[in-house]
Amino acid sequence: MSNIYQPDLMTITKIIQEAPGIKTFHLKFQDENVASNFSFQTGQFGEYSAFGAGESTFCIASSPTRPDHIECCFREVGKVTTALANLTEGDTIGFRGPYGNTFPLDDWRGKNLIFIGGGIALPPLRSVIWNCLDLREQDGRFGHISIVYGARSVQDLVYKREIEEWNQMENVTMVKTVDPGGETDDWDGHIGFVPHVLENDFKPDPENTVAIVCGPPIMIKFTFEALERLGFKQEQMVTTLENRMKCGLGKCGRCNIGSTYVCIDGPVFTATELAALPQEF
Amino acid sequence: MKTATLNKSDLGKCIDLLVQADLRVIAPRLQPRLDEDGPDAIDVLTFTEVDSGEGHQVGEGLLPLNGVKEFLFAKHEPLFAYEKRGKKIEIIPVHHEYPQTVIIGVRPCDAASIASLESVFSDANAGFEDPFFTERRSRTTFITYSCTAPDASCFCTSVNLSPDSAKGSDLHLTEIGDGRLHVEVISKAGEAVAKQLQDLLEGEGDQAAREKAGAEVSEKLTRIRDSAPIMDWLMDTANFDDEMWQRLGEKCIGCGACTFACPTCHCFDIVDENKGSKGYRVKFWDSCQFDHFTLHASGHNPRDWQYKRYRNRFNCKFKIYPEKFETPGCVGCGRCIRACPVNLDITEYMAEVAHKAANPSAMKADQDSE
Amino acid sequence: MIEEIRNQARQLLENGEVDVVIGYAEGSDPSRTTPIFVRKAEDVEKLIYDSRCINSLPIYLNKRHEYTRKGWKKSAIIGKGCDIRAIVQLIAENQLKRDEVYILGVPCEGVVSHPDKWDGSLHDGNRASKCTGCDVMTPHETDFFPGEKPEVDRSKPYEVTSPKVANLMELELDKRFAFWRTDFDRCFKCYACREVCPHCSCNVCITDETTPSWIDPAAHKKGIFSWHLTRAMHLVGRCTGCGECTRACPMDIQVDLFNQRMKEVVQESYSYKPGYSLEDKHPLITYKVDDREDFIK
Amino acid sequence: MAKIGVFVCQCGNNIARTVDTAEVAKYCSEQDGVVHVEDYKFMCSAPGQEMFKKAIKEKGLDACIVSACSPKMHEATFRNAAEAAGLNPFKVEIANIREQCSWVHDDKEVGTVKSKDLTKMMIERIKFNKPLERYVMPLTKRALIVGGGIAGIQAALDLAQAGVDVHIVEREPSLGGNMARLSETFPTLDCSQCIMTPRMVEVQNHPLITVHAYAELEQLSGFIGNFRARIRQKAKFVIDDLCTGCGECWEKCPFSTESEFEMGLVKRPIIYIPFPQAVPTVPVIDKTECPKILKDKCGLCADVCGPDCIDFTQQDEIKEIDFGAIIVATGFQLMPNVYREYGGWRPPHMTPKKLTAKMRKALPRSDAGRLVDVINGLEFERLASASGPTGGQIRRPSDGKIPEIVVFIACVGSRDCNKGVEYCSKICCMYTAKHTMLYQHAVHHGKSYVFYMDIRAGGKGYEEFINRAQDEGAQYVRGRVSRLTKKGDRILVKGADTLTGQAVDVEADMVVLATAMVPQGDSEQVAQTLGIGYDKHGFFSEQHPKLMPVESSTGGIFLAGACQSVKDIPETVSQASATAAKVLALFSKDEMMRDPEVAIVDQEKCMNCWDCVTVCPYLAIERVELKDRNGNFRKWAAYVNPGLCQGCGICNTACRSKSIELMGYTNEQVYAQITAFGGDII
Amino acid sequence: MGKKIEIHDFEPKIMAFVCKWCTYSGADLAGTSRMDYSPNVRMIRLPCSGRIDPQFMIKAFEQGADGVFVSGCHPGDCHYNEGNYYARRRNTTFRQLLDFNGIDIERIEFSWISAAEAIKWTEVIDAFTDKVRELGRHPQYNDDIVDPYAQFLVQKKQESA
Repeated sequence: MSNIYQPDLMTITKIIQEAPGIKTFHLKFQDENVASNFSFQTGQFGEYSAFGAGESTFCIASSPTRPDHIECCFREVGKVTTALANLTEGDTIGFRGPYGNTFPLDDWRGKNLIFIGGGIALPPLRSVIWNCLDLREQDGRFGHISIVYGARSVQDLVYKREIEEWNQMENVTMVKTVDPGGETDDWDGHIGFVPHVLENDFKPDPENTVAIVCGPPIMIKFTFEALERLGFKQEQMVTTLENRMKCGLGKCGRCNIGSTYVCIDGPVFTATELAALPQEF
Repeated sequence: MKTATLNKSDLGKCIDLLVQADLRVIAPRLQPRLDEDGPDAIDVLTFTEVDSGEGHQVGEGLLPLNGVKEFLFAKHEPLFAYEKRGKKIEIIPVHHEYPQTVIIGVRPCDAASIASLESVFSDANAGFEDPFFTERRSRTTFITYSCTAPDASCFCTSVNLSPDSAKGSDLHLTEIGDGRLHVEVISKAGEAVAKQLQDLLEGEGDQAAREKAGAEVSEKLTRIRDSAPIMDWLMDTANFDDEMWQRLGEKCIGCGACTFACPTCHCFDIVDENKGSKGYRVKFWDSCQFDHFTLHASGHNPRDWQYKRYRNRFNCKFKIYPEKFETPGCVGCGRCIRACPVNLDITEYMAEVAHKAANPSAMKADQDSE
Repeated sequence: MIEEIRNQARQLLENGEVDVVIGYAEGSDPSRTTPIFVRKAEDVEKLIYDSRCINSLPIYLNKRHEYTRKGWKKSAIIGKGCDIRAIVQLIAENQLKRDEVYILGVPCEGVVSHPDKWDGSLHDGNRASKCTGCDVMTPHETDFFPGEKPEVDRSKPYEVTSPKVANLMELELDKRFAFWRTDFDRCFKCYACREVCPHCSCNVCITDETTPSWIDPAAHKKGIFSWHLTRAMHLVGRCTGCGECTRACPMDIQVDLFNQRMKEVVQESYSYKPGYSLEDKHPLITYKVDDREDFIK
Repeated sequence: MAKIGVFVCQCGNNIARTVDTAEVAKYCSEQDGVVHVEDYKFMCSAPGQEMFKKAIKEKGLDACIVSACSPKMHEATFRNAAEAAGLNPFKVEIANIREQCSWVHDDKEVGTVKSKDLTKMMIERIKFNKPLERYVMPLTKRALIVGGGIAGIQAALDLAQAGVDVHIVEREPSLGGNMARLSETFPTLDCSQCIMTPRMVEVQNHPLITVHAYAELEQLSGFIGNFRARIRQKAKFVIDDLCTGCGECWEKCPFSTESEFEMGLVKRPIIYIPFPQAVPTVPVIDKTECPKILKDKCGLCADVCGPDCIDFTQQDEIKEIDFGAIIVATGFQLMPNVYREYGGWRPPHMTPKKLTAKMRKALPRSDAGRLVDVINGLEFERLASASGPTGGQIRRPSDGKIPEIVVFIACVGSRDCNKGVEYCSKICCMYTAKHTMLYQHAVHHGKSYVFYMDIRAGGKGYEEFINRAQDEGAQYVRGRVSRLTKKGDRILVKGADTLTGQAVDVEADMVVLATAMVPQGDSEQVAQTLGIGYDKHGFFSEQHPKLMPVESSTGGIFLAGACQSVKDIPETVSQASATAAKVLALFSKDEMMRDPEVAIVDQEKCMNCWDCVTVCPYLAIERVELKDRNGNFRKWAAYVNPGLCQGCGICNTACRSKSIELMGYTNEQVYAQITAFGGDII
Repeated sequence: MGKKIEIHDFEPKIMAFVCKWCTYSGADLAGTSRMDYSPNVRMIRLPCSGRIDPQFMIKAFEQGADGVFVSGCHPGDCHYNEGNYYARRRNTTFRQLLDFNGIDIERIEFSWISAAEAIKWTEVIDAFTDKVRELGRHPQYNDDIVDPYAQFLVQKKQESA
């Protein structure tokens, strides 16, 4: 009998301090069998355990096109994340997953993509960004790729090196912004909230474009509104939700929005799907 | 379907036989009481593991306080143990050796609830099977017993069940007068149990008497609602923000008694219980009525008001279950009504919704005029 | 009596003196009543009061119900004596300000111990044990009281302990333990006892604490024991004896016996009764140099 | 996971004898989070500490356990070493395997197992140790002295001579206190005024000392190093700066009332200085008696005043001054009630007008039944004082007759919890002996009797002094006096001699009661104003009876003199100097370092029941309003002032919502220790 | 010195919560004076007996302690003036609560031990250990708790046997 609640063990191979209180883990399965049978798609999430503290839900922040390890990125807020943050390289954590649905990459063929993220919500986007960049490299299946990313202040920006990398890339437009008051003297990006910068400074063309939004609920709401004003249609807007979860298996009953379980039916939703749901997220 | 009759007075012997057959038997029983407890004292009827038929309350009283839920979906379930050794961790699986169990004296509503739980925990739900539930389920036989006297809080007929329903049952007993019971074998497991009891079973049952008895009890139910329009009304997202949710739900104090007493509520939480460098992960009941249930780490809470939590519970019973699992989420046992300290009554919600569903324009006008 | 209360409530609402009147209304079946928030003067007719009104309404005054209380600057509340004790205790603990609440006191003859025991009248067979020897049937702290308030001598310790406490104390230790073990076996930690308690007002309950997890949240024996011990310990010298915890328990565990016992202990040891003075400090945060220490080596 | 280093010390053979340290080290190395283990002969030695530092640096340890002797011995040593190696000192814990294992258990196996457990418990605990930073607090280098008696004067001079800015608040119009009342002092019989007044003048003239005479401390806020005092300068109706102290006014004043300084033995004018040598020599007008102020009649003093410094419109003035430390020297009074018990009629030296109407009524008003010639020690001092009302002649108050027979009764009100206080007032034996001598010197033919319980004369030259008194004619009778009654113009003293077992009746011309020393009547109120502890008698409590006898329970407030307990002058002076030394030590740094092991509040969790505020012995917890981003009130919450917190953790336990954590002893740390205990010991 | 360690069938686990000013120092003095006492006790050092939360005691019992020992400065000697008075009240009520629950309060000992009372410390600890040893394993808190880890241990033991 297999126990769906029992995690597989993974070793932390590398830890990167992204920002104060935010860390990235590189993880590898300890069991070869598990490693060889494991696969995931972008957008999916997992349950990470710090033994002795419990489990916490984060998306898989790495791209399935780079399968040698998986990454997760989290902020130290609760008991589990604090316990995770106290781990060092070489330590063991538990992993269950992958769970949930994926970004509909096939639907995006031939389209321009805009990734819009705020704060700690870049990790889920990072997975799909690299996935799309890698796929575009392979067969040019996507058009132009833009990334709009904002955080409260410069030091809260995560993946600073990759932001620079994307900034340097040709045919990638990187728009970075910080909230007013969060800038430093040498800040070369925008200043303002993400929806505002998007609408007033970046002004993307909705034509043949898909916008992928990730962030806190309030940001998603305002960004969708901004996009609609720019002429985006609901089916052109995709987001991923991060409701509180315990099991990730559609059983523990806390991530539901109406009869939609974010852990099974999500976490990726189009704006159309969201609009059909009760407004309780 | 095989039928037979059984003397009601032989129920104790039935239990004895089952115990002798090395089965774990769970039957309703009164909890022991101290003498002269004063006027507060009340009889406490619960399903308990018994080792003989003595003092059983099968067919007596109405509903035991606990449903049969806790015998399948344990209120506390260790998932596995672990031990930390430096950087390494060893996971020690839990051994599942659940005894073959018979639960006797289950009321039809409780029996029906098992199907609802099964739909959540079986692999039919997104392909994930809760091994603890399904293992227990496969080793448990339910002997149900038709209700003879519903109380004021019962409303099973409102959710398409009846006091004599055999849904979810393996072996079904109905009183047909003269101290006789009509016995129906519903499933294979029931047949196996019936075999153990065959010395006590006699001839054929009396189908007509059984139906008559059932119908008589149904008529005694006072809370009769039509649940059919409820789901349709709930499906309309606009109604999600209807004024009734707050009006009816504001007195809710979020105690969670309804969810814990409910035979179909299945929410749980998982934590690690740690002792130094080892411990175990445990799954235990939780409730959607608690404020931190949906609280995000960021401090955002999608269900910040208590009435929203109760709205979720109502939706869960009448929309999510039917829509997602195609089973009713409510079996009309009335435990939540009895348990509620502030008399929040799910049937009032049902009535309100049914009324709104029946008179959409009238309600609209009402609101406009306000 | 209720007419006078209704009139006063109507006046308060009409004058805009209070935003809401918290009271009792008929419940969904004849033996039950339910809390009601009356916001409009015309709705005061819904208010009732009789021996079925068991609920302790002050729990709605607790800060925990901040969302329900949103927009209530001042509320009027119908209070029987024991509830007013709870209100007083809330004020003493700074969970409520005296001027935020208008107390409509009711003369109380006792309440029924359980709705199921209601047979149309109150008598010795169904009166809650907390009402025996109650000294606040004429409430002590009110803004409005129908009729004249008779003088009541409240200096003596009140005797409202359930006979069951004495029964239990007479048992041998292991029998007493066995009694609780059977009761606690039923507990599934729904925390209804916590949520109905007018005095549980922490933003984060100690049992929801994870750093550290004081009480194992799972409903196993240790977790259940620890929870009930902690709950009782937190209420030492604060519990005003409304008995709601027992009534709310869906498993009919008599958790308030703990509180009643502790009330006895506090009264014996420190001659303290909670809920009578707005300035009270409960006995665990005060001390006397010559407190009893007969158990200390 | 944490990188923990464990250092097991053998302590020569002290630990190694009954603890297998190698085994302990091996066990620790297997523990979760432990990356480095040492087993060494003397961890506290210089090479041991070097090894400790090296390991921290090279292995990048983020926490260290030293399994060695009691933390009382070397916690500071290793914390300092850690700090030197760049590790936060509060990430070092000591597992006590010497005092708790090797020295108390003979069996090596037992000692080893217990050592493992203790170390393991610490390993689990230290995972939750937070790096703590010491608080740096600003420091106001100005001291406030409450009370201008000998204690206050001594402390002020000591501090000022060391260059500290000092303020003295004295509620009477002059410095001097009780000592100024004394005639001569034991055991040398030198004149009190003679040694006192020069010091008072020195205070007055010292540039660093500011005297606030006729002023009271009204409120004190802040904490050690940062107090703010609200001082009420009571209206003197005389302009300080203009007054020359010529004395015209008080000599001309036509009205009079009982003199407080003279214990009511004589009258004083309404505009007055308490005694001729008063410092400052600025008179004050008693506004409760002055007809000009009460009824707008008279005003003679203003007419005669040359510099024109009388101002009847003067108001009380409030001064707010910052201080870094406070010395409380409010002194004592003689027990008022016992005095009445023995038939005396005068209230305590604070004069009847300060009594309530009810008390006034209770006092005998007429001659009937009152014993005018029963006086207390301080009154006797005034009678014996050369500057006193009788010019040093001992005359009894009723008729001015020189008393032929004087009875001195010791222990009046002391050592008897039924009639007074249970403690010994300590100085009475000595001053009674002194009184007999003063009396014998003044009235050579007089006869003095002393009724006493025991003679307590532990001090340099004290026992000799008692002997001398006896030699000089005082008759000591061991026994108590049962009652005093009036007999003609004499007082019949009914007593007993417990040594002979016989009743002793003496007809005395005058009776002097050696009344118990008690704190000032308002000492509890003062203690509450200052936020310091006091005992059931009203004496201020010292921080520790043995080791911190001059510190009050609140940091930065020190106690000098009889306000803390009964004392004679030398003791008072030495304590006063001790407080000065404490203040100087506090002021020796430019800013204050505070131990970070203080309580902090999780203000979001706080449910503001203020239980913590109630229990805090140091008044360190404040109620603060939390605001949202827009500055609107959001909620109340407790805040622990780290300057005041002493780290006892009482609030932590009292907090039901567990929103207070005592740094260094957090719930998680203790919890980890408990769980480690349960987890591995089988 | 030199008390023979007796081997008993059951050795209780005793958790001691002590104040660092008085009792911990008293225990230190017992060490410095080479006094022998029962090795069953494990001390947790806290600033004051007023810091001893009943929660700690509950947790200690939960974690398998057979006895809990609480100690601080004598009344009036508290380093923080009044912490031990609060501790006294808390324990008075907590003991009554446990008693009402049917838990043997003989398993909780409260004692005032000053820094000088090393002899008292050893005597009280020895007496308490003996008493708890007599009482045996704490039945109320340690029976039939589903502990997979314990199950695993038992199984391992059986396998190896």
